[in-house]
Amino acid sequence: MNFGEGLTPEAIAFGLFTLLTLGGAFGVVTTRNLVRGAIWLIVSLFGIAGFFVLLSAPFLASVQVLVYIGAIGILFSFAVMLTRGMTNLKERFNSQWWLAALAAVIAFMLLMVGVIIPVFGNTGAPVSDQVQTTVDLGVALVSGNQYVLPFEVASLLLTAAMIGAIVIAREDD
Amino acid sequence: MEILNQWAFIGIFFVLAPILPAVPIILAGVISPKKPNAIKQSTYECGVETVGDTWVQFKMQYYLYGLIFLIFDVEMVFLFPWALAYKQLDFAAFLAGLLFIFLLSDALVYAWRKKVLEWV
Amino acid sequence: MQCDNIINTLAPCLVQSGWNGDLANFISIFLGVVLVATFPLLVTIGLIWFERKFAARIQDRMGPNRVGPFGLLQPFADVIKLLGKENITPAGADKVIYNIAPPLMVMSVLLIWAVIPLTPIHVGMDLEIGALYFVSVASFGTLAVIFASWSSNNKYALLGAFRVVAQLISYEIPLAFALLVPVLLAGSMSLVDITNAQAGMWFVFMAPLSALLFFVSSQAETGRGPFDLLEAESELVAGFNIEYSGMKFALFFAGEFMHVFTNGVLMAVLFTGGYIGIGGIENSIPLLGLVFLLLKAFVWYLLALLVRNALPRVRIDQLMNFNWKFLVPVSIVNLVMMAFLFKVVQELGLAPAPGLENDFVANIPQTLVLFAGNVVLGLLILSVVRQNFRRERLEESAKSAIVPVGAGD
Amino acid sequence: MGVPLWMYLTVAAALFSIGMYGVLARRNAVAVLMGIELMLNAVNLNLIAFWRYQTPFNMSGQAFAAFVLVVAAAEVAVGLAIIIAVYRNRQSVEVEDVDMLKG
Repeated sequence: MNFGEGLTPEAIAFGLFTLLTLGGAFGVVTTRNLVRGAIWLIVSLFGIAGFFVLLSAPFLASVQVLVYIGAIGILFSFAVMLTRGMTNLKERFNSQWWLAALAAVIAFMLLMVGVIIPVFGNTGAPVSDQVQTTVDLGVALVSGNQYVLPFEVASLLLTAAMIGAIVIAREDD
Repeated sequence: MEILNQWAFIGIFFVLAPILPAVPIILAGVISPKKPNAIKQSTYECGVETVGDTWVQFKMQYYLYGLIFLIFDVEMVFLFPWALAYKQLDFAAFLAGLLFIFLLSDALVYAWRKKVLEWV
Repeated sequence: MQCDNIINTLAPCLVQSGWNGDLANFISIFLGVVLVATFPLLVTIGLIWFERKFAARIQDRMGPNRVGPFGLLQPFADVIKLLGKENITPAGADKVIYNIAPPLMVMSVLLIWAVIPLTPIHVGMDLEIGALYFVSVASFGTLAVIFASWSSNNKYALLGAFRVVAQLISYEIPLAFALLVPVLLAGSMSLVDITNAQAGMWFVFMAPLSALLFFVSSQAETGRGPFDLLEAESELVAGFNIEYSGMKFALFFAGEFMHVFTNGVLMAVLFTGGYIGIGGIENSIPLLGLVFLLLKAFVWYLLALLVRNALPRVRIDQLMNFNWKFLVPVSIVNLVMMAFLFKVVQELGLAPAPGLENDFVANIPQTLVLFAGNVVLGLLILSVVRQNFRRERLEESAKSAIVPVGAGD
Repeated sequence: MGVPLWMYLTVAAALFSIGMYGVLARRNAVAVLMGIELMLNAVNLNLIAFWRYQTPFNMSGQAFAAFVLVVAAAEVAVGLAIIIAVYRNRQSVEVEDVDMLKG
């Protein structure tokens, strides 16, 4: 599909997702109301899921929605509701906020110079349109010579995180 | 390009899906009477005035359930590809999956033992 | 090029008659979306009537019987009434989020229909990740609950929402574990592939426990009885949607009604062969596939209604215990057992030979082994449960022997 | 593909910087955690973009993104638990107020 000069549906979708992602991110860091902050976070992460679709990784896009919107977003909402006084923050930023802004700008510059300038203007298509599917991911995850160890370690990490969080958050003892 | 055509459908669906149910709301907004007053708009509380903040503090219990859910949800990230490829894998894949599930069940057993799953 | 099948061939037809190719493509996709999205909405209107009638019969009432023959026009009358009702937005509500929540609730169910194979040739979109997709979009429903309760600035709403969200997220785990079994058996997450993999034998015979687990947890996901704490009127004055009125309130309910039927459709697709009918007749007359699908879905839907109307509501602690101490462990064990047996079947050569997957007879040995495994596991679970209950009863009676009547609560 | 690689990288870089600003400048600990989430997602976006454009025929990109997801989830779970525990003791979630370890 091509509606006009250079304005492919992909470009339109890209623009839309950029708006969602960066707009949401902006909302997260500036809002006074943290429940709204959680909602902005969800918007932003939904945009990322859109990018994953554009990058032919639908599995990750789906997982992004499942984990970030379905679980992490809800956990954030719970945490905000568990701790009072987060809906109208009087002071959003600490005293060094301008330093932080400077650091963020510098980080962006460095990233531009270090990573993006080398590929800037390089409109080359991906090396191949042959993309690995989710089945290949499954095979890779349990093959002895690929990711079986990280696969198990991920499980261990999740277990550790859960036990740790339970120990920290439990009310008694 | 093929995948984009596929997802164009989903994309349009995502745009249209909230619009369809929004139509009756907007219609109702046009048709229905609008006579707001303070009593009508007050927070519903069985006839008494609301006391204090809406932000009563909630039990930690809810957070803990959310926490366990999050961990199991992330587990799905790995179990779905595993189940997907399972048909073409050998017996070692079963053992890998078994170990993965076993390690996570540990966490559930721990939560059970520590009475986190007890509703108080 | 014949211009008979609207969804599949509209674009080429438009191009033939001189349209811009991309615009034609867009319009054909758009019309497809409209068709697929309005279909469940229309079905829901009929279902609302049916459910009210059904519930009334069970409770020895007449149900709607005034508007139209058998009260058939009642839902339409309701819609007209709801349109004329005043929308009251409580003071102190977060207006934007307050208004987003009801459509979001409906959307979370509507989106599921995008991947459901309706007939052998009609499917909204055959996504590679269909099964995961519908679990993902269902999480918008949870989000809608949080939005609704938080934005309406009401303690009851917030309290109700916390319970509902705890319920919804808890039951998503056995749901996902049960869902893994058809994915594992079919070797694909696409709902079309899962349906076609059942041409020889429905998965419900290979994995009855998974079907049961999926059914129970999806019943809880809709917030229907016996898990209807979502609208426990007597305790929570209707829960998270307490501040909603008129059309917005109705949308929450429309979403719920639609969700129940959608779950029936999912059960049909995942476990009872979707559009697959008798003797491959649906391949020659595709629309019959839709009839088969809806019939199967309707049977599951009826079962859900029966469960809803026949069983009393459980308490919240029972609800959570039932999930975390019964459904989740059982679903995990079930998945491991199915994976093990499936591999054993493969290694022993009991699986149907390549090319014979769609043959009924070739599927019998595999099905027998898997079914036997399910039966053994089921009996095992039952005996464990019975032992536990016996122990609890003994403890209870020991306790009540000491405490005089009326002393504790 | 109509959108070149550098566009994705720019978006990711911008997201990373915004997240970093949130982490450094916000007073509220939950907001800081949200900033960290944004940064992790920027990393994931980068991973997938590079995977798609440079090495789409092996699985490293997607597998690593999945592992990043695990780390993000673990971090949120523990992080929020710590915040809630601190809130219970100090009735505050301002990062600067949490100085129990200071002498």
